[in-house]
Amino acid sequence: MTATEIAPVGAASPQHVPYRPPRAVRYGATAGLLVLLIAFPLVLPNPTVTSIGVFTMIYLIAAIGWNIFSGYSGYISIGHAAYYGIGQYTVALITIHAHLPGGWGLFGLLPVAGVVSALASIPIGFLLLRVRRHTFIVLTIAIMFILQLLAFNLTRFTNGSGGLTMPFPTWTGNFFNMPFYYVGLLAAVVAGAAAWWIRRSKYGLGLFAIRDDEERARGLGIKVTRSKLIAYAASAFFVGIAGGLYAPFVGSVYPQFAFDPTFDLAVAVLVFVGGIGTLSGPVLGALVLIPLQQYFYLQFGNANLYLIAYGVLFILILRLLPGGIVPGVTSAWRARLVARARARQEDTRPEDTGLKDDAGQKGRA
Amino acid sequence: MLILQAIIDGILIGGFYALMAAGLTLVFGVMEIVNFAQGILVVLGAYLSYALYSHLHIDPFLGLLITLPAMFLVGVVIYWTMIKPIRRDRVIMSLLTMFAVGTVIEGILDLIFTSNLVQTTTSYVNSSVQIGSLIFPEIYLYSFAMAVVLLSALYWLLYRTKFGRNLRAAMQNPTAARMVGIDIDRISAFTLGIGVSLAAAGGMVFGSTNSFDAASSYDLISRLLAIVIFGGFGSLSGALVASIVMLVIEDVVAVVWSPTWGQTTFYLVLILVLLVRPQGLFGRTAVRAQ
Amino acid sequence: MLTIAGLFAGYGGGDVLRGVDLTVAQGSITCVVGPNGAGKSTLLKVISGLLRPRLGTITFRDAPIGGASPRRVLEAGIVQVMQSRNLFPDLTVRQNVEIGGYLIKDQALLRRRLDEVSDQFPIVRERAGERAGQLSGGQQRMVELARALMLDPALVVLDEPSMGLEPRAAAAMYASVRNMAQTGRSILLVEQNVRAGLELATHGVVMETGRVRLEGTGTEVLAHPQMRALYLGGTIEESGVTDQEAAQEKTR
Amino acid sequence: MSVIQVTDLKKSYGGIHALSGCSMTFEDKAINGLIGPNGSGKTTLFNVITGYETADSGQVSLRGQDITNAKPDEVFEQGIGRTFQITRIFPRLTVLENVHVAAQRQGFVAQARGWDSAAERERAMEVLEFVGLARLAPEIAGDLSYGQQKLLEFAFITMARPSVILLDEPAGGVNPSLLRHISDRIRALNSEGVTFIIVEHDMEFVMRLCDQVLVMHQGSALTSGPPEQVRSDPAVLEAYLGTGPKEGS
Repeated sequence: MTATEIAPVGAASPQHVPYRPPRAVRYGATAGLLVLLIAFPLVLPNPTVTSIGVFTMIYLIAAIGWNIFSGYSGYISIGHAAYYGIGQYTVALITIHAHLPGGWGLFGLLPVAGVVSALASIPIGFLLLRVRRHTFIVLTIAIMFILQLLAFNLTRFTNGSGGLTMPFPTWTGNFFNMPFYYVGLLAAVVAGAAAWWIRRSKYGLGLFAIRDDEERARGLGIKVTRSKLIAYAASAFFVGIAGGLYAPFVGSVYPQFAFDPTFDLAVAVLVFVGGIGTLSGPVLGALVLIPLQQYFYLQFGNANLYLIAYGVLFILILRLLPGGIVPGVTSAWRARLVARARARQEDTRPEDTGLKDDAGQKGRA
Repeated sequence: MLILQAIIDGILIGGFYALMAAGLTLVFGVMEIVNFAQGILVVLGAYLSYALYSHLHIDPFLGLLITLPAMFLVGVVIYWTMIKPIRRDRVIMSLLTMFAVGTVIEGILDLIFTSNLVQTTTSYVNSSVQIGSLIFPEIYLYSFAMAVVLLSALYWLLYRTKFGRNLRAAMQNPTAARMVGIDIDRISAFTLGIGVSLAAAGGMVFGSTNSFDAASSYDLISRLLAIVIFGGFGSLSGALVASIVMLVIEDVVAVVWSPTWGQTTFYLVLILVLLVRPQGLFGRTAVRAQ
Repeated sequence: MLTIAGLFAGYGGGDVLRGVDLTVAQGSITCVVGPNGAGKSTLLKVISGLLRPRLGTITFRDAPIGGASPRRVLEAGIVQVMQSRNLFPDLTVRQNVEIGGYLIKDQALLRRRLDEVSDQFPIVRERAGERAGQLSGGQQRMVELARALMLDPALVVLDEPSMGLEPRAAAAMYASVRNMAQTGRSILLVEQNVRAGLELATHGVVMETGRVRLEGTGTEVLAHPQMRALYLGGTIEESGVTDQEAAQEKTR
Repeated sequence: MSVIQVTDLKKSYGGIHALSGCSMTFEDKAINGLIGPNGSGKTTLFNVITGYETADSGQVSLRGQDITNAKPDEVFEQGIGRTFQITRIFPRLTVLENVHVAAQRQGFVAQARGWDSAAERERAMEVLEFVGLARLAPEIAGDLSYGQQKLLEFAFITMARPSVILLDEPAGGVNPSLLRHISDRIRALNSEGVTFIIVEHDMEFVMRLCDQVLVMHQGSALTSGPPEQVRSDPAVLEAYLGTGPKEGS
């Protein structure tokens, strides 16, 4: 008996309906988006608008970075502000202690901010990744608060609650935001490329396997501890860069804004809304929500009004689209295609497809 | 002497922390929910007491007669609207949902009360009793007494009433509890109500002993979580012991070294404990039989 | 009194029960046996309301209870003793038994039931104040049986009551089960210990791969030549089921 | 020739002895059946051999080399693959991705390369073809039926060409035609020299397929031998049927 003869196995499956749009569409959309993002400040040079652009880039980098760990491996961290803060302090401290002038040179510190964050994340990750599920989530935020307290306490080093002041850049006026925006965009592209590469790699596939069933993955030869730690460090690297860009942009570093719990919330919400574990999810989330948040802030002058909006949005997404917008939309789109393929098939072959209709029940926590 | 004073302060303050932590750990024990909103609910309780005192001149302790039932209701409503509909991946989803609920409450409080720091300054907040060279602020004494009363009431409820028996049954073996006809949803809603009420009671004291705003919730929740992890998720006695131990350590380090380091020690102790025992001090590896 | 017809049920993608037909007669001790994976425990889960059936009916004293909540099943008069970890280890023995009467609102009736059950199971009185977790396995099983009787059920469902018990405790447990039946209750039990279960039973049922394959009095079933084949290879009435099987495969 | 040998393995959980001094020898290049009544310790033995649980005492060796309490990833690298009683696949990955997970590579550069190199992809399609799932390669694994998931798990285990495959109830919940298919695949791989150890309750399946049957009872080895011999051994039936109610007291 050969494989093709057995009846129940995939016998009546319809021709495969893809889960994603075709490659040409995806690449075209990516290129188009990139062109839009490059052109944006040139078309709308108003500083109010471009400053929204800079914040969007900062969160975009962070969201992509966060997703590399939490989205890919399934370990939700709500304490990545730890690395946002480390990135800020790295840039600020080096600038101040090395008496660096404000200017383009400071952007050279971005990779340093990333590396320092990644290095710091290794011992922290080693401690955190001993525990799972809720304890893990809880500890991530605890670590973040420890670092915030250290920033307050090590006054000789960080100037405590007095904060640190960055030198002014050499450029001013309407051009002020531009360098930050483009450097941020460049960093976001690098982060996106890294996220794409990891998603494509054998290593990344291992992370997704860990997300689905960690013990099973271990049993197939995946070094789970090492894999998780590397992803954790990689995400810390990019979040550190986001922090390193923020510090010279706003010109000051304070413990409560460097190690900021609302940053944790914002990043998690962005990625959850867009689609956790997907490549486009963090991008969509950041490009939609951050401008909205900044708009709220400018319009109503209340920094925390967006908290309500974020919270409600987060609840709605968790309830209605637990995977986020991207998977939600694509699976709805696919369901239509499948239904159409089935309808076409009905005429020729009335059997079952061999696939379950309700995919949702199968997901293992 | 300074250290003795610090130890006593730590115990007195630990008392009302125990209230808030007990609420957190109880909710976890019954339904495996990490109530991330507990911090902001404490602040909500603090604001309620503050508003009653500053606008209606109701003494905060007396005001508990209003705030506790009100907050109980808040907990019940949160359960039915937010937690009950969650179908899959409950542990993580409920944690994130509570995180989001907390953010909404924070935003609302921030709108109503702005981010100016306030404090419920009753007449006895700044007065104190002196015995020898030891000083006992009156508010600490009253709040410790209240914590003892409320925790005793909680123990009475859990260990001396039928409801408590049913609740503990649901905690120890949810399936068997369903098999004798216990309605787990009702128990859960009730438990969240109690947990939130305890947060409010703690919040009343917190608001009287500290100046606060909505953002204070982050510091609170991370302390409470540290306490609960230290004591072991779901362990009530663990939470009580951990509250006292943590606050005593904090206060002792604060006088020996500096107040800010006292706070940091809080977390460092937690990390040390977790290095040795990832499941916490009193935590069992498996909290409940599957 | 309990009639099950054409029952299909399972978890996730597959069906564990594939058309179970079963009747528990008034006053009988019906014992279900069968190799592992036959679907015995799943059947009990469906009866007690922990798992919803996909197809088929369950009728108890003329009332349909298929898909009812555990609470409604209890109210209908069926109490189940689960396989293991059935007690609340940190509650006292007395509380454990008392909680079996959770649905009884009348306090006087509750006390009366507690007295009756305590008379029947002396351990409930003797160890009333001890934590249930401290009892031995056999003692715990007795407390579980006592708890099951609090509601004065018409049908008691037992899932592998002898599991983990040493022989003496198992014998005492079987004696209690027989005793229950003598006081007019119907019993439905699932047993791993085939011989013990079938010798106890008035009616034996053999399940295999989600269906009932053999029925008869306990001793008849035990002596059936195909029992060996069932446990050590070969399917019962192999030729007889294929058509039915094919039919059921289509209905899915 | 023995491939896996366990010696005096002990494992207990809170007073219950899941393994109470279990010693057995599994034959190389054979289909070994492992049977026994419920709770006799078969799955625990699997878990100890494959590193998912640690033994309290005793030894596990693979071709004379000690692998006692090695980690699951190390055991896999030694060439021992296993399936689980309740199928454990990666439900949110595609069928093809599932298979590629099992083809791990060593080294940083190899890890950083794309997950489906041409050679691996060919091999992956080959193993999917082998179990008849090739056409479902792009589907999400969690959408497959239960039987298909069993086949998928079986397929990805073979991806890394293990020399020993442990199957935990491959026939459970599988319909008859699929069952025949599974036993054909097992025979085909066995003829290529792969050793199988199969825990299964479907006796017909075991007796038809296995070269050697080992019987466990109460955490240790009861007997072993060719299927017919084991089948007619009265002690085996006794173990399955248990003792009567009166014998204990």
